[in-house]
This record gives sequence, C-alpha cells and structure tokens, in this order.
Amino acid sequence: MGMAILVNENTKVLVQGITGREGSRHAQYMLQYGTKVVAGVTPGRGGQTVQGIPVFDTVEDALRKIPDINTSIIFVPAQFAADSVYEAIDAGIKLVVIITEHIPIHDALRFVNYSKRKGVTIIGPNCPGVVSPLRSKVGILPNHIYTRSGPVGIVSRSGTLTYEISYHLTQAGIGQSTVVGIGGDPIIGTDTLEVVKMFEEDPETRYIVVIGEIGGTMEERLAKYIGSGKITKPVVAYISGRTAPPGKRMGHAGAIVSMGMGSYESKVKAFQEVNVPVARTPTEIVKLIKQYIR
Amino acid sequence: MGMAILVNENTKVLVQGITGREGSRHAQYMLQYGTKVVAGVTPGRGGQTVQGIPVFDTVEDALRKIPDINTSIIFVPAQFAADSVYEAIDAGIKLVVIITEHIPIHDALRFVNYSKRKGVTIIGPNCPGVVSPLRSKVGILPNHIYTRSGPVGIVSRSGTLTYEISYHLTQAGIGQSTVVGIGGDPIIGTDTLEVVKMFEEDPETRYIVVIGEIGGTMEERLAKYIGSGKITKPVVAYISGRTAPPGKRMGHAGAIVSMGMGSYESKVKAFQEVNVPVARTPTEIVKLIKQYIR
Amino acid sequence: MRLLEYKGKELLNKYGVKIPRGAIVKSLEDIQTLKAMKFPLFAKSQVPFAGRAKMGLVRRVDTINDAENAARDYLGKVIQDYPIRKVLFEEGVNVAKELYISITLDRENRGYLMLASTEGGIDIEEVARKSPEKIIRLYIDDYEGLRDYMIRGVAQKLGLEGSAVQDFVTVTKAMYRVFTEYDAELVEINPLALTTDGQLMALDVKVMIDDNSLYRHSDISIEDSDYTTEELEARKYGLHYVELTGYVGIMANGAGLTMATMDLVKEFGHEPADFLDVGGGASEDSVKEGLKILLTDDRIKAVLVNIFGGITRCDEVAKGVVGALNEVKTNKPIFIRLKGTNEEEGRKILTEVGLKTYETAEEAMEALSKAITR
Amino acid sequence: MRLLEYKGKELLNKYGVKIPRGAIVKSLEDIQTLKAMKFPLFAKSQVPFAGRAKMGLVRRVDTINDAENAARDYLGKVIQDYPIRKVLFEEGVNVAKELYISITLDRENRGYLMLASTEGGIDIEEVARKSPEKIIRLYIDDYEGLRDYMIRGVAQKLGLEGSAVQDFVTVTKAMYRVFTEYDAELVEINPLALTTDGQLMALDVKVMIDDNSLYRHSDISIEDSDYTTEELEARKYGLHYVELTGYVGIMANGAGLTMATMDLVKEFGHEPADFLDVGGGASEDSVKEGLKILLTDDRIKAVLVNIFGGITRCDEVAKGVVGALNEVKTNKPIFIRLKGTNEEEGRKILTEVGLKTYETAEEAMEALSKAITR
Repeated sequence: MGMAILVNENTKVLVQGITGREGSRHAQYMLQYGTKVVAGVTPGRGGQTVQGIPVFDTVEDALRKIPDINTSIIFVPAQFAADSVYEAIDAGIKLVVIITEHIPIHDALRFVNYSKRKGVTIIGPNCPGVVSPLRSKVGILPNHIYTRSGPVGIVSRSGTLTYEISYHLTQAGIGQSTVVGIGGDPIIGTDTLEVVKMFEEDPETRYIVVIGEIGGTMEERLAKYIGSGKITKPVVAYISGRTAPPGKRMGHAGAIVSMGMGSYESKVKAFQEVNVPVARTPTEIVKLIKQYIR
Repeated sequence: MGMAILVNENTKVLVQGITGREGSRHAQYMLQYGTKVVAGVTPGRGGQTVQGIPVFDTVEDALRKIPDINTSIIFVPAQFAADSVYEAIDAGIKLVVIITEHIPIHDALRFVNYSKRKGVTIIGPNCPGVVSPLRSKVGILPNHIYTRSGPVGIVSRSGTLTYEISYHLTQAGIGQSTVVGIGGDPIIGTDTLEVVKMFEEDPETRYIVVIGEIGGTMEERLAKYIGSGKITKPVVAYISGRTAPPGKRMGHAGAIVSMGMGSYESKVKAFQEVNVPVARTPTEIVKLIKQYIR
Repeated sequence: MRLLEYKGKELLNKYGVKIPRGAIVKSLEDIQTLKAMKFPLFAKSQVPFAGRAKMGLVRRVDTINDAENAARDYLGKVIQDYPIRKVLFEEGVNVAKELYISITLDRENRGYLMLASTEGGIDIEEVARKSPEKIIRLYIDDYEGLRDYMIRGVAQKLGLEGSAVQDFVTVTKAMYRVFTEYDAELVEINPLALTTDGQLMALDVKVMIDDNSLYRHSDISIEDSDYTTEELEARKYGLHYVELTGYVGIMANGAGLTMATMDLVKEFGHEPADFLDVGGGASEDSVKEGLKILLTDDRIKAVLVNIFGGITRCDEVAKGVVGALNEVKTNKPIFIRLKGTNEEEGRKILTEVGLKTYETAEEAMEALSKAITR
Repeated sequence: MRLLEYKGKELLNKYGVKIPRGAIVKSLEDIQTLKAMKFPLFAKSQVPFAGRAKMGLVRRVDTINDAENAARDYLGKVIQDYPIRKVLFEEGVNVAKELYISITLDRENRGYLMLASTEGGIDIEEVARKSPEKIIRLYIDDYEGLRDYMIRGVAQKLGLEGSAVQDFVTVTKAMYRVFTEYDAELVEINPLALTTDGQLMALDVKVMIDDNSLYRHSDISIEDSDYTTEELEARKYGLHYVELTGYVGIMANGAGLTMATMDLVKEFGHEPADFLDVGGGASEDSVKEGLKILLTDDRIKAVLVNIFGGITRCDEVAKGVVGALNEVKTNKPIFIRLKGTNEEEGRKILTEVGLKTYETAEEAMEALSKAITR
C-alpha cells in the first residue's frame, strides 16, 4: 500500500478558527472528503460544536481532551494568525497548514524560523493545503477534483492552476500520491525543494510535477539539487509568469522579479540544464508525464 | 600533570577593549603572570600595539591574523560590551570572560542565552575572571595571590573574598587547580553548579570550595545536584550576607533576597542537608579543607 | 507598496537619519512656508517611481517665484496614471561621496539582507549587473538582528573612517528599525551622501511596506503609496490588478492561472493588456467589478476570461459576467473558458445572453486570436 | 531602582493600560489644576515603598480645600530618609474585583516570569507564603516573547470572560513592552481592578528599572526613583551604600567581603549600621568619601574597615582614611584591617596618624567589640 507524504489515514486534524465562515465551511468539506477532523479551536467558543466537531478555547485544551491530534489547519484572520501558529507549535503539533492569506511577511518570517527550530512542518501561509487523494485532505482543494490516488506527486505555488493540472491528470487516468500547495507568499514554511525531497523518499510517488512561478530562487535551488543526482525520480515542471514585467507583483506577493533574480528564463534554464522538461502550457504537463509512464 | 579547568597553558587570549585604561593595565598584568595574550581589539585602533600586543579593528581581523585565539576577555565599557560579546561569539571564540560591570541585565540575559545556543562558555559579566595558578590567568585577580597550584578548585560569586580565601589557602600550603569568579550579577554566563561539574571532571581538582552569597537559587540547585550523588569530591562552602535585610540589594546586583527566595538560611539548610559543611567566616574555609586533606 | 520619498525620509529621520532640510507643498498656499528656507532649493515631485529627473520632475528653484512656478507645473499632473499631489522642496547639500545602502528580505535564507556599495546615486540593479563585486552583502538573522560590530565591518569595507563609522552605525540601525517596526520589504537610501563637512545624509530614499501590515501602522496612509486610482479601486473588491502594455484583456482566478493565461496569450502571438486575478474564491461581485475595468479600458480589443472552478463556483462567475455586461455598453468580444464546480449552471446562464463557453483556455484563445486578426 | 507610582503608571498608560484619571501636584500652586477633576479624589504621596496607607500617606479629599491641605501636609515631609516631592491626586474607581499581575526576571531559567493571582490588592509575598497555589506562573522565553494565546490561558485561569480577556491581553502586552523596552526588573500592577463597568484599570503599580540601563532611557529621571540623598551621593563616588539599623559602621572592598564583614559583626554579637562597599578597585577618593558618610552618621559608635588589597592598593586606602579624618572631626574609634597589595606602605601611613592596623578581620572586630562594650 502507498504511503503518500504529509497527510494520510492517520492524520487527525484540528481546525483553528473553526467558527469562522471559511473555517466551518471547509471543516465540513474536509469531513465530506473523509478527513479525520477531530477538534476545532476558537477562543471564547469552547464547549460549542461545529459540524458535530467539538470546539475548544485553546489548543492546549483540545490536546488535553483529544491527545492524538497531529495536524492543524489555520483559518484564523491574518491579524491573529501568527499567534495561532505559535499556539499550535508550542502545543506540540508537528504539521501546521496555514490557509490564511494576507499574513504580514515579517510575521511569517519569524514563525517559519521558529517552526524550523522546533522541528515543526509548516505548509503555507496563503496556500490551498495538502491532499493525498482518497485518504485525507487538509486544505481547501476542491473535493471533486481529487478522486484518484496514484503515482504522481505534485508540488505547486499556485492553487487554481494545480486544480486544473490535477483535473487533467485524473481525466487521463493518472492518479496522484499527494498534492501539496506550498503557497504564494515570499516566505513560506516548506519550499519546493523540501517537498520534492519528501516525494523522493515516498514509495508511492514515482513521478514528480513541479508547478512554479516567477520570483524567488526556489526552482533554481531545486534544479541545482536535482543536478547533484540526489533526486532519482522523473521531474517535470511548469512555470507561470513568462510574460510578467520585472518589478511588478503578480497577484502572489512572492511573484516578483527583482535584482535580476527569479525570472522565467533563469528558472527554465536551470531546469533544462538538469534535463527537467518544462511544459509550455499547463495541459502539456499531462503529455510529459504520459511519456514517462508509457 | 594537572589539567585545571577553563584556562591552561594552551589558552591564547584576545583582549577586547585593550586600549582602554583597564584593558591595557590588565593586559600587562596577564602577560606578567605568564598568560599568552596574543591580540587586542579596539575599533578604529587597528595597527597599533599595546604592551607589544598587536591591536585590530575587529575580532574577525584578529582571528584572520592569529587563528589560534581561543579565549577573549572583555574590558569594553558597559554600553558597548554586549556588542563585543556577540562579536566574539560570532567569530567562533569558545570562552569569553566578561570583566565589565554595569552591563544592563536585559543585555546579559540575551547574550547569555545566545552563547548557550552557540555552545560558547561565558564567565561573568561583572566578574574577576579565571586563574589556573602558575599556568594562565584570564582576569583581573591579583598576580601575587596566585602562586601555588594544587588540589582545590574554587568557584565564587565574590572577588575580594575569593582573593582573601585563596591567600589563606596558599599561606597554609594548599594550592589551587583553578579559581573561577563567576560574577555578582543576577544573570551570568556560567553558574556555580556548572563550574562544580567541571571540577568534578577535572583530574587535578580534589576538593571544591564554593563561595556563595544571598540572592538567587544557584546554591540550592547545586546542593540538590550534590544530593543526587553526582558530585563525588568533597565540597565546602561559605555564604555571605547572613545579616542582610530582605529586599535590599547588597552591592552586587544579584545579592538580593526577594519572594522568600535566596535567603542565607535556605542556602545553608540546603548545603547541610547534603552534608556540605558551611564555614561561619571566610577563614574557616581553610580549616574545613585541611580536615579533608589530613 | 512603495512610499513617497518624503514619507520614507520622515520615518528614517524619526530614528536618527539626517536628511536635507525640506518642506512639503500640497497646494500653492503652502509656498509661503518656504520663505524660512535657504535658497536655492530643489523641487522634487513626489512620484513613486524611478527616473524622475529624466522626466523633468525635479528642478532647481532660486526664488520663491521659481518655487511657485514649479509647484504650479507639478501639482495635479498625472504621470504613469499617478497624480502628483505633493512636491518636496529641499535645501542643497555639498556632497563629497555618494554611497548606496539598503535592507531587504532574503527570501532564500528567510532573513534580511543588507546591501551596500560605494557606487551610490545610480541604479543598484545596474551595479549588480555590471560590477557585482562592488556590492557588499551582509546577511542578518531575524532573531540575532543587526549588531554594531557587523555594521562596523561594512563601514570598513566602504572605506568610512573616524566619526563617519559611528554615524553609519546610527544610519543603518535606524534603517533596520524602520525595516522591522514598519514591516518593510525594502528600505533603501540611494544616495547616502557623505557631505563635505563629514556628515552622512539621506538624499533619496525608497521604502516599501508590506500592504498586509497596514492595519498596525496607523501613521502610514495608502495615499502616500504608489497605488494608482484603478489599483486602489480593484483592491476594494479583493482583485489583484496590474496594468500591462498589450491589448488582450485577461481575467482569471488565482495568481498562477492568471499568469498562465497571460503566457498563453503571448504563446498565440498576442500581447496581454493586464493581469487581473479575481481570486481563488471569486464572487459574483468581484467578477463583475473586475470585468468592468477591462470593458472600459480603451486599449483592450478583446477579453479572455479563464476560470477553473475549484472554490470558485462557475455560476457565480457567469452571473458576474452578465452583471458587467448589463452595466457597461461594449462591443469588445469576450471569450470565456469555464470549467469545474457548477460548470453546467454557469454555461446555462451565459448561453442565455448569447455567450459561448470553451472547454479549455487554448480553445478560447484560439477563437479570440481569430476574432481580432480577422 | 524603583520608580514612583505615577511614573510607572505613565509608562504603562503610554502603551495602553488604563489608569484612573489623575494629576501630579508638586507645589501648592498646582492645586488649581485639580478643579477640572471629579471629587472626591484620593491624595497619594509619591514615596517609593509599600505600606503608604498605614503610614497615613494616602487620604481621601472631598474639596479643593481638602486637597490643598493634603498637599501642604505631605509635600516636603521626609519619610524613611525620603523627601516627598510629589502628590498624585486620583479620581475614585468602582471596583468589582482586584487582581494581581507582574512580570519579573527569572534568574534561574534566564528568562522572564509572569505572576498572576485573583488575590489582588494585598502583598504578593504574603500570598506566596500563605497560599502559593493561588499564584499562576507563566515562564516567558526572552526570544519567543509573550504570545497572546499564553495570556489568554492566564486570563482563563483568572476567571476573566468576554471583553475582559482581550483587555487583559492589552494590559499584559503593555507590561511586557515596558518590561523589555525600559530594562525593567519588575513591572507589577497590584491591584489591577476589574471595575463595575467591566474595565481593567491599574490602581497601583510598581516598576523597577535596572540602574545600569538608565543611559538609554532619557525619559526616566533618577529623581523619580527610590534613591535617598545619601545613596545618590554615594553613587557619585562609585560606592555601594545601604543603610542598616545597627551601630557598627562598616566599610570594606567588594560586595562579598563587605557582607562577610557585616556577618562578622553579628557573629560578635553586634549590629551593623550599614553596608558600604568601596569597590574591588577602590581609590583614595572613594575611600575618603565613603568613610566620611560613616563618620558623620550619629547612629554609629565605631567603625570597622576591612580591606583586602587585590586590585585595591592598601596605600591608597590608607591615604583615603587619613583624608577623611582630616575633613571630619570625630572621636568614633576606627578599627582597620589592612592586608594585601602595598600593605606595608598603607600601614606606615596609618601609623603616622596614630592608627593601628590588624592582620585579620576577626582581630579588628575583637578589638572593636572590646572598645564599645567597655
């Protein structure tokens, strides 16, 4: 049996900000998907329930009652999100998925560095989360897209684009081991390279799809690592933002080319040098993967 | 041959603040004592010499030229001392002795925690330093007192009182392995217990003298540790401040009894419970040690 | 967002950076406040982009009358969609040497980066390209912060001596405070002048603040930023809008998909007119307001809408499109790709008003391509 | 040093802690400023120690005349060597509940400690002694800081509910800011009142600032601290002076040796009148000024000087002693133990003016003991 990465059948989820509009809605969707959502937290709302899920005032309270919580998903508004992340980390939760967008970058920088010191994995912020199809979803990815497990691991900086590529893969009969949306902010908890390393270790994953975009040097660093021979599984990539002008921020706070760094050309060149094929359009990813599977 | 702790023949000393009055004076005294003082630092004074010792602008410059520096002693004025400590730590020096007094406590707290994370030993601040008689002195302890090496290790929160006790021991023919003045501030780099553990490991040291004072719980924690059986060498103690009223600060910023903690009685009781004799006067220490040696 | 020069100077000055004596003029009445100053002055239009001098937006004025003329010329002028609301009048400074200094985010190492160079006064990207060895880099850990000794190391490499070293410590620590306390993404002084009388003075500054942090900086107004009127309007509806130079209007949901759509337009040999992301969870309203921006843009010949419904519901998108068409008279052709959640319902709504939908973005773009070259 | 109540309140209020409406009166002229306030008021003498109420230094005033009388009574009065220079007049508050809250240094763990209790308004040391279970303790790491969620945990244990929880976050974060930004050793609000209309308000505060940090806090004046005139004078010469209750004057070099000397006095059945540490590197001047404090103190019957010369040179000490005797007429007996660096030279100087020296502190104390019981 496959294992997938980050989330699986053993994932027990706490929803921070569960009484908010997004929190309660996606708690429901996750339950519908089959995710074991076992508790929620909203300060001052302890004792209530949301979708039948018990709500606690603090993460500590939740863990005292339900000690096997191992994952938290954060829907708390941006101004209070950082505090929720610290609360989850300090309570001993080892995987924290942050959906919240608009968290100040300096906050994210501090809590990401903190998580690294504490050995906690953060996915996000400003990300769609993680799904291991048919097993568990900790995120907001649409349920109806993720209907087939299989050999392709996806790591992506984009939400919608990922749904689209997953959709086409599944349509083509190709299932996914795990799909990880790492988020579009300049500072994120887990980067492309870190996820690719996890896929390399995962027996279920046999092919890796990297969906990148302009800005930063994550893709270049991944290419360098692939060049060192440490990734043995086939990797294919798509990079969006070829036509974005330098110095302009393209929707994602992280999607900006500056000081000559993070351009489309530099990323494509880096991948091509290590024989990673780069699709010209999102749908071309499916063709590239099919060539390997054939 | 003995080994002593912290400083020995292999100690190569950098003097930070060497062009100041205290720095230059004690650089000379240390040289006279036989300490290998190999470099000094004062920003903007690089290229000069003090007592024949080359002066550099930065610690990095000094280490580039003289890579075997392993110890730094800091005479830099209080306002700039913290910065010098960081500079020494970041440059990779593993023992930093801080003579400077009046360093703000919050500064000390931060740099001491930093040193722990970086695996650096700090002695002080506001301390007389360390001497392993006849081998090396990194501090301001008077040369003429430290004329005999031997089996007694001393750890002390006080300067003058230590000189006095050392003097009497030496007069009685009893030499010292290492004498460590840990400093009188509320937050210090290395506490009594840590030094006693080093003495326990040191083959040369056979008897341990602890000179404590009121305030804090260092002595109580040491007593507890002795009670756990992990210190096999005889320990004798003196505690000053029996007659100090609570809530008043006795010269040393650390010498204050508050919230019922750190009183003379509590410390003496803790020592007596683990059979550590406590001298009534400083000179009685010599008698107590003699009983063990006999 | 990028702050206007005068506002960035104000923040740095608060923490101890010296700046030329100056005054802000918002209207002609303010000109009288300049009487106390030492002429000649330099009139600097407060616009949030580089190359002001070349655009004739900075000039020397020798008298109050000159100053008034400058203010009259500049105020209200619209440059690159940005209306000039303020003019900074500054006294001159005798410059011995111009340095570059900045603090920025280091995304890769999740910390901060200080960049310094003796090549001040020119575009640092140019220096980085032509002589990267002239840029001094200092990594700063977010916890350990910026220590004096590190700064002294940089000062040494910049060739600063004597009291300028301590002044440089003051300047950079002030920059660091602004950077961390104001959630900045960039704090740049360029040039940092060493004056003939040995002082360090910030002649021009560029401060970029993280938009998401504005709620905690009550002293920063979005009025003092580089947002154009359109961009501010788009922000209100949760839209991300960036104006580009082409003629194919683009609207999509999600930053990645929107960029991919731009790239597709180019792939077909056309030029995108904009980046318009209605968001991963777009609502009827945001779609309507977004599309209205494109329909009223004269540069745009045709519009490509690319929606993949995940969180976004296709029927909401369709309603938004219909809403926009009801409000704006247009004969621009619109090509809509609609896929995903509630796709059927969405298609039905659009068919009712005579709009065709496509299965893939490629198909929609192919149709658009034929329409505008026809 | 401990700040006066009003100054501590000012700092906390700056960062958002609510305090009763109040005004500081330094002289009778200031009384007129009270007219705008809502009587009855509470006149609180600004003295830096506990138990003011019991000493009659706090009273209720119902009219301006009452207030003037209170000011006349308090201002200029000297309590425990401390002259009252300021009186704080505050409006009354309707209290529903009194809490205790403080942040202090955690020496053992090299961090900070927050203490909270529902037993507000009484001495926390007493609570700690009688019912330690009523004290909530929260350790705070200097790097991680105080997080909102931690505070909410404390609020929960204190039984706070509704909007009081968020108010409590505001109060404690303000305390934490004062603690870290002002180099405090203690920031205490006791009582922190929950008023009948649901507000949290600091009724009395105690803030202790690290003396060594004063150079970086230009808004804190040593005038607003608990230093007595003598202590301030002693500080000027680098002396550490603490007044005790006995009659044997003590001067020694080094804090440990000085305390050991106090203990020795007690060991001989006598009572020390002071702690006076002339420092590890005492100079002629500091010895002279230190000894003058003791010689002019009427409570003192005899003086014990205990010097072990390490860094301190015995000849410098001897010159200082002679200097003091030249300036102050006294017939108090002085017993001097002098040992260490330049011991011979020191002894010679003292012998010349007829002063004997001793080899050990015990010998000197024995002689002193005989002299004053004689």
